[in-house]
Amino acid sequence: MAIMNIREAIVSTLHAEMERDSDIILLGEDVVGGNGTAGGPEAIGGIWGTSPGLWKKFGPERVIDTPISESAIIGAAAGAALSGKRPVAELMFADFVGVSLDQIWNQMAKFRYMFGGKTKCPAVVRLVYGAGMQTAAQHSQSVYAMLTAMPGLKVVLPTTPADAKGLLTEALRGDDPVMFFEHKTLYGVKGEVPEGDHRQRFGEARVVREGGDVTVVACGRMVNFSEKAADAVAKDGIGIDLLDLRTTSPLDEDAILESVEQTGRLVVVDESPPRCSLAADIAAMVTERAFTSLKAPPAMVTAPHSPIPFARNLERAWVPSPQKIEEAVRRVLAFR
Amino acid sequence: MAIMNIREAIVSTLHAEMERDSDIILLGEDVVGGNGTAGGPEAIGGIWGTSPGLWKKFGPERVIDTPISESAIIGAAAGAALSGKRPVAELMFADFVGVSLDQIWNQMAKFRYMFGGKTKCPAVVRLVYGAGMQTAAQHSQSVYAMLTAMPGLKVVLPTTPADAKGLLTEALRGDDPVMFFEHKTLYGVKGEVPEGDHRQRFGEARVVREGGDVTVVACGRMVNFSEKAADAVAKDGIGIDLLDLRTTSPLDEDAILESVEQTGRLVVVDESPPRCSLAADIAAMVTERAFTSLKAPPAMVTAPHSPIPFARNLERAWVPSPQKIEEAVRRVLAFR
Amino acid sequence: MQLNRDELLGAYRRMKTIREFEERLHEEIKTGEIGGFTHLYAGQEAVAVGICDQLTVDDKIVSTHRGHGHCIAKGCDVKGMMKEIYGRAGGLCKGRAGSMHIADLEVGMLGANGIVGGGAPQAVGAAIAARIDGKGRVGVTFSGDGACNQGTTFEAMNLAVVTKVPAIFVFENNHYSEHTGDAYAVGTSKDIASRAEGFGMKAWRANGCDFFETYAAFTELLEYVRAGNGPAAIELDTERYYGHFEGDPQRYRGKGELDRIRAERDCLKAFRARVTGAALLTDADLDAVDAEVLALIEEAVAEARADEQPDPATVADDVYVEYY
Amino acid sequence: MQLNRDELLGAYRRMKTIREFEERLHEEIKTGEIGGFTHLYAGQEAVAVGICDQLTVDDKIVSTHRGHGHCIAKGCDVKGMMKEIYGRAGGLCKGRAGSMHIADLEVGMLGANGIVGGGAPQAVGAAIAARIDGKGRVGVTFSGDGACNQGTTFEAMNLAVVTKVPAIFVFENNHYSEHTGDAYAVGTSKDIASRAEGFGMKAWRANGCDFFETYAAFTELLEYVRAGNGPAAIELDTERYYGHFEGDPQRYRGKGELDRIRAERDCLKAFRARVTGAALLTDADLDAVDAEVLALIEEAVAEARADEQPDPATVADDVYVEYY
Ligand SMILES: Cc1ncc(C[n+]2csc(CCOP(=O)(O)OP(=O)(O)O)c2C)c(N)n1
Ligand SMILES: Cc1ncc(C[n+]2csc(CCOP(=O)(O)OP(=O)(O)O)c2C)c(N)n1
Ligand SMILES: [Mg+2]
Ligand SMILES: [Mg+2]
Repeated sequence: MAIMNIREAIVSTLHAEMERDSDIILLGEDVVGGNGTAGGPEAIGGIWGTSPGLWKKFGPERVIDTPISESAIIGAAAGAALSGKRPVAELMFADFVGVSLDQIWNQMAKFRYMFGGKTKCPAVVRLVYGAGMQTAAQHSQSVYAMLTAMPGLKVVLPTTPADAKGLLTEALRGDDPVMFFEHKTLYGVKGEVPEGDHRQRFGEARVVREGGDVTVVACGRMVNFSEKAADAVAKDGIGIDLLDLRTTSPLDEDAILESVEQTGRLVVVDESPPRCSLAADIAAMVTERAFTSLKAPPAMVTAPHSPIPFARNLERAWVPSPQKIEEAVRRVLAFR
Repeated sequence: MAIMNIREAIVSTLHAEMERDSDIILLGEDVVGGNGTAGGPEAIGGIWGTSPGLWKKFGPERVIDTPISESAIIGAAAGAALSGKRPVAELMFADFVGVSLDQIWNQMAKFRYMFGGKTKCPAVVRLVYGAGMQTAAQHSQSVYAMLTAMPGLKVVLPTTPADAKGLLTEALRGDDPVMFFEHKTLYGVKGEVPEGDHRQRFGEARVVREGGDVTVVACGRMVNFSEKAADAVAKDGIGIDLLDLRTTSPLDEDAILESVEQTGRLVVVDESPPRCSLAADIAAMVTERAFTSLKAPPAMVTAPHSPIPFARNLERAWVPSPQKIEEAVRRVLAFR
Repeated sequence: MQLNRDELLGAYRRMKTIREFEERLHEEIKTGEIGGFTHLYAGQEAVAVGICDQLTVDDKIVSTHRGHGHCIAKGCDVKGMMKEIYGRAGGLCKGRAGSMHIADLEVGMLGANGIVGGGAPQAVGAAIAARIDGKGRVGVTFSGDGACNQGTTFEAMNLAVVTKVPAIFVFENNHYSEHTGDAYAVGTSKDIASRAEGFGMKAWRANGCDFFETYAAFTELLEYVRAGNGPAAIELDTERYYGHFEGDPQRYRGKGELDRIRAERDCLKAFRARVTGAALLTDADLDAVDAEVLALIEEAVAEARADEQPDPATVADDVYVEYY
Repeated sequence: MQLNRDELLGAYRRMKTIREFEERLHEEIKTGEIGGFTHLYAGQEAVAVGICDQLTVDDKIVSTHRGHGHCIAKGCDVKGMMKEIYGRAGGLCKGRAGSMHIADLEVGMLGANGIVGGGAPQAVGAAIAARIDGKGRVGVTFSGDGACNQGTTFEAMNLAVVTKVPAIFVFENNHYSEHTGDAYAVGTSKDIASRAEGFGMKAWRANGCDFFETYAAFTELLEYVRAGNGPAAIELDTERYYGHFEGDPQRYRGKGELDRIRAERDCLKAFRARVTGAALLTDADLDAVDAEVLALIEEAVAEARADEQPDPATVADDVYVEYY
């Protein structure tokens, strides 16, 4: 076990996997950085620092800086994947699915099905997402619900360095298009990472803690916020089953249902506006499948139905907070 | 009252409103048709025939044929709306939000909020959607859930000629961006349309029938399918409260809740895959707000988690059918 | 360019196969048995064949909504295609694709595409892959005069120039995008190819109704690209003989236009005149091919009609390779 | 071009205001009180002012992520901007926008934009509106050398040419998009403007660090567009003095590059030299402006710091005009 943060886990996994498999290629804006400048390639990498050293090691044919052309980036990844490669395409901000959605949704995601199951499209799209850095309405969104809704895509959101490694490795060895979400506030989160080969199967939620009174389901940064809420209610002897989904497509329905069957009470935490959200998705699924186990209506803790504001205090008010999660936990417990 | 079909209701409303308000302009691919050809403008209109005569009446400055550039179409509409016009932009297929999402989601929808409430963006985007004509994976999708999730947009789906007129008029007189969905199989649906000024407020579901035993909530073509299911169960004395949402954003929560409080049983019908869907949205909302009224878990009748296939029988298997709705009604009734 | 007898016969056979496939579909569609949108390629055969005849199976092409011609030229099974268009279980894509999404990766055909402009970046991806593989392979995208206005097409051209990969942009200018003329919708100082030149790409131009001219121009282009000089473009002036899709009343056409283009701009007639004139092939040679092709199409239709429908229970299969 | 004394003083004041606004922000950001991404415009002032000084309030501009200069040049309230960047209640957009989304429709500034290329089609929309209104107004979009590679930018140029509307594409080539050079990322046979020419647009080119050259070129362009000749483009060779955003270590710069561009390509210095050389204004005139500007910025910062934060209870307000 090595101690590293999520950024380091991603970088080292990319290095290891690209070494192992020469079909893996990387493309995106500034994934090299410095091209066409006096400083030269790798003078400075992308703004998230998640690809240093790759160009030097694997060369310009496998590590490709692109113009600001997200549709072309994702489309090129799709075409390369159909041509035997395993591209990793980087969207500097997940919000840029706005300018590239067609290639994700109508192309990558659908090839296998449309073409009669005779092909595969093993592409990984890395998307940097989430609020918390005052990056405002167009650079802070959590678009995982939109992509979870799309058949053909897998949607992955690591919250620990170990999972960052395990899930990215799994993504790179699998044969389906994977949307790999990296929360911009979590890059610095440190933790133990298993050495050597480490794959984390998709569709297996992580049991963050077991408490038995209320089931809290979360992903991304909301896992950490839920832990804070769990700590807060623990003082009153309330025990939380906290599940980190790890992947929202596939979804570990069994783990959620198993816990809810015990607790009878569910809180879903989702860093996004409420409508047609992952929170609603999970609440509805649980209600449909575990209705008789429910002692209280599932509570959804989401952001409001509004874009994300810039001002620090407004942004804080927008993001679901540990306090709001705590309130929801107490609310479902108090329900009779 | 005149009898006309949905297509005619849309065309006549566009004519009437453009006459009434010289700020309304129309842009899209082949909304004129014939430009740059021997046949000349309006030699033939768009493939859905929803804009004939407009160019002739209102001229090329207000009725604008565009190249195949959906981002530019929607973006131009956004810019025109910020400049005092009321643009109507046409997406020939709703699936083309894939190539224009940014202008809808990150631009139009967010201007008012981002700019501190000091502006408005009164644009209408017309989107032709839905399965049923074997138009396959990239031309048949019902993308209303994706857009319903986006704060700042209103989402409208008429199912009758009267509502087509009433809702389109409302859209054109309102000050927010409206996504106006037209189901490709419903253009020929006939009905009575009120003469003169007819506005249908958003957020007011249409009570299609009242039966008292089970609440069925639907939109678009699924309303018609639900009527068939309601007819089928009526033979067994089962009465359906059928609600046609008319708009999914805003959502008429009150009408849904009122009915469920009486029936205790809910079926939501949604022409789209199940994940993060409108079906889940409504099921979760109802569970959260009317938990104690529920006698059975809300049932969601959706398409499977797959793209839309081409073959006629496969497409039929994909689309939620009257039979599946009927089964769901019987299932929630049988639940103890 | 010296094509031998077999090559000439092959080219003619492929062009004729496309033509008859489309002419027959035009009739079949009237029966109401074929659903969805069908965009016929008849009239443009010299482009698909003039280009694909020079590609290997390892070269990739990405096609459009009007893809039958590209499919046949690149080697897709004609009977599998007909079954596909009929929505049958034995279709090349099991009836999931229909006319608009036919693909066969085994012959390097990465897919027709219902999204105009959707394929262009994918061809750049194929070219990125080809360069890594280092065997001189190319990625080709076909785009119409309408598709050349999509942002993706421009982005793809720019990306190809920046990365210097062996991507080829084939612009099939049939002068219409749906019901609108290229004279209206294509903003240009000159033509479509000149926009590729604006990106710093070398571009060729040819008469796309003349197989030999198309072939020769593409030979030069292909040599240039295979030699590692980066991407290139070619614009082909061509014609479509039918409506945008089946059902289009075509009121945008000029008077007598369809008769004129059938009479004056028919790649099959021109091919026949040229090869018989130069005594490379005889009318009898070509007539024999015609007969074979007609028989093949007849069989394809019969087999498609006879084939069973897909099993509705499979409707949600094959969405993923593995979904746990 | 004959600018009178007031016009010259005004232009200088606006350029200087932008410069000092940015220089001061560069310092303020170090305090940690300003969050998010801030992209400074310092170095490019002659572009914003050379262009916006010739526009009326009814002409619309659409800006970029690097928008402060365009805002100030178009007449946005400087104190309101500073408050906005500080995320205060009194900000021009109530603290919702921050640096990246400042807009003020009352002065015809339709918004900075966090999405690179997002604004270009909007300017075409403004131009469509302007043509209908028939008063010779224009819609202007600013795009960087990076933004000129986005599909939306190309689509917008094409749409403008096709519709012949008074849209103006201003390409500010500061030679970097984030950490990548234009020499790498812009595929072109010549320059950015030549791509506009490929679309059939008339294009101008000028030294964007020279106010007078920029002004003069834009005068010609604007006359051409206002006269109803359709869209036009201008490429301006300019420099950014700071990193891509605040915090950028700028290791991609050449040795001494920042010193050199500050020394040799400073629009303010060049302006001063020119107007004092020609005895149009005196150093004292300009020094007085400098002092006023510094005082204004000082006040703006003080007021921004003192202003209250937005009320968190308003977080979901103003999403719609009306939502029933
Ligand atoms: C993104 C997108 N926009 C619009 C359409 C509808 N559409 C299908 S084909 C077509 C015209 C295409 O013209 P062109 O590229 O010239 O090809 P051609 O039909 O002439 O072969 C249009 C507008 C589409 N399928 N995809
Ligand atoms: C669609 C999109 N892609 C990428 C980015 C990230 N990004 C912000 S600014 C920028 C560089 C822009 O370069 P340029 O257009 O030259 O403008 P400059 O920064 O030089 O003013 C990039 C890549 C973005 N904001 N939007
Ligand atoms: Mg065409
Ligand atoms: Mg730049």
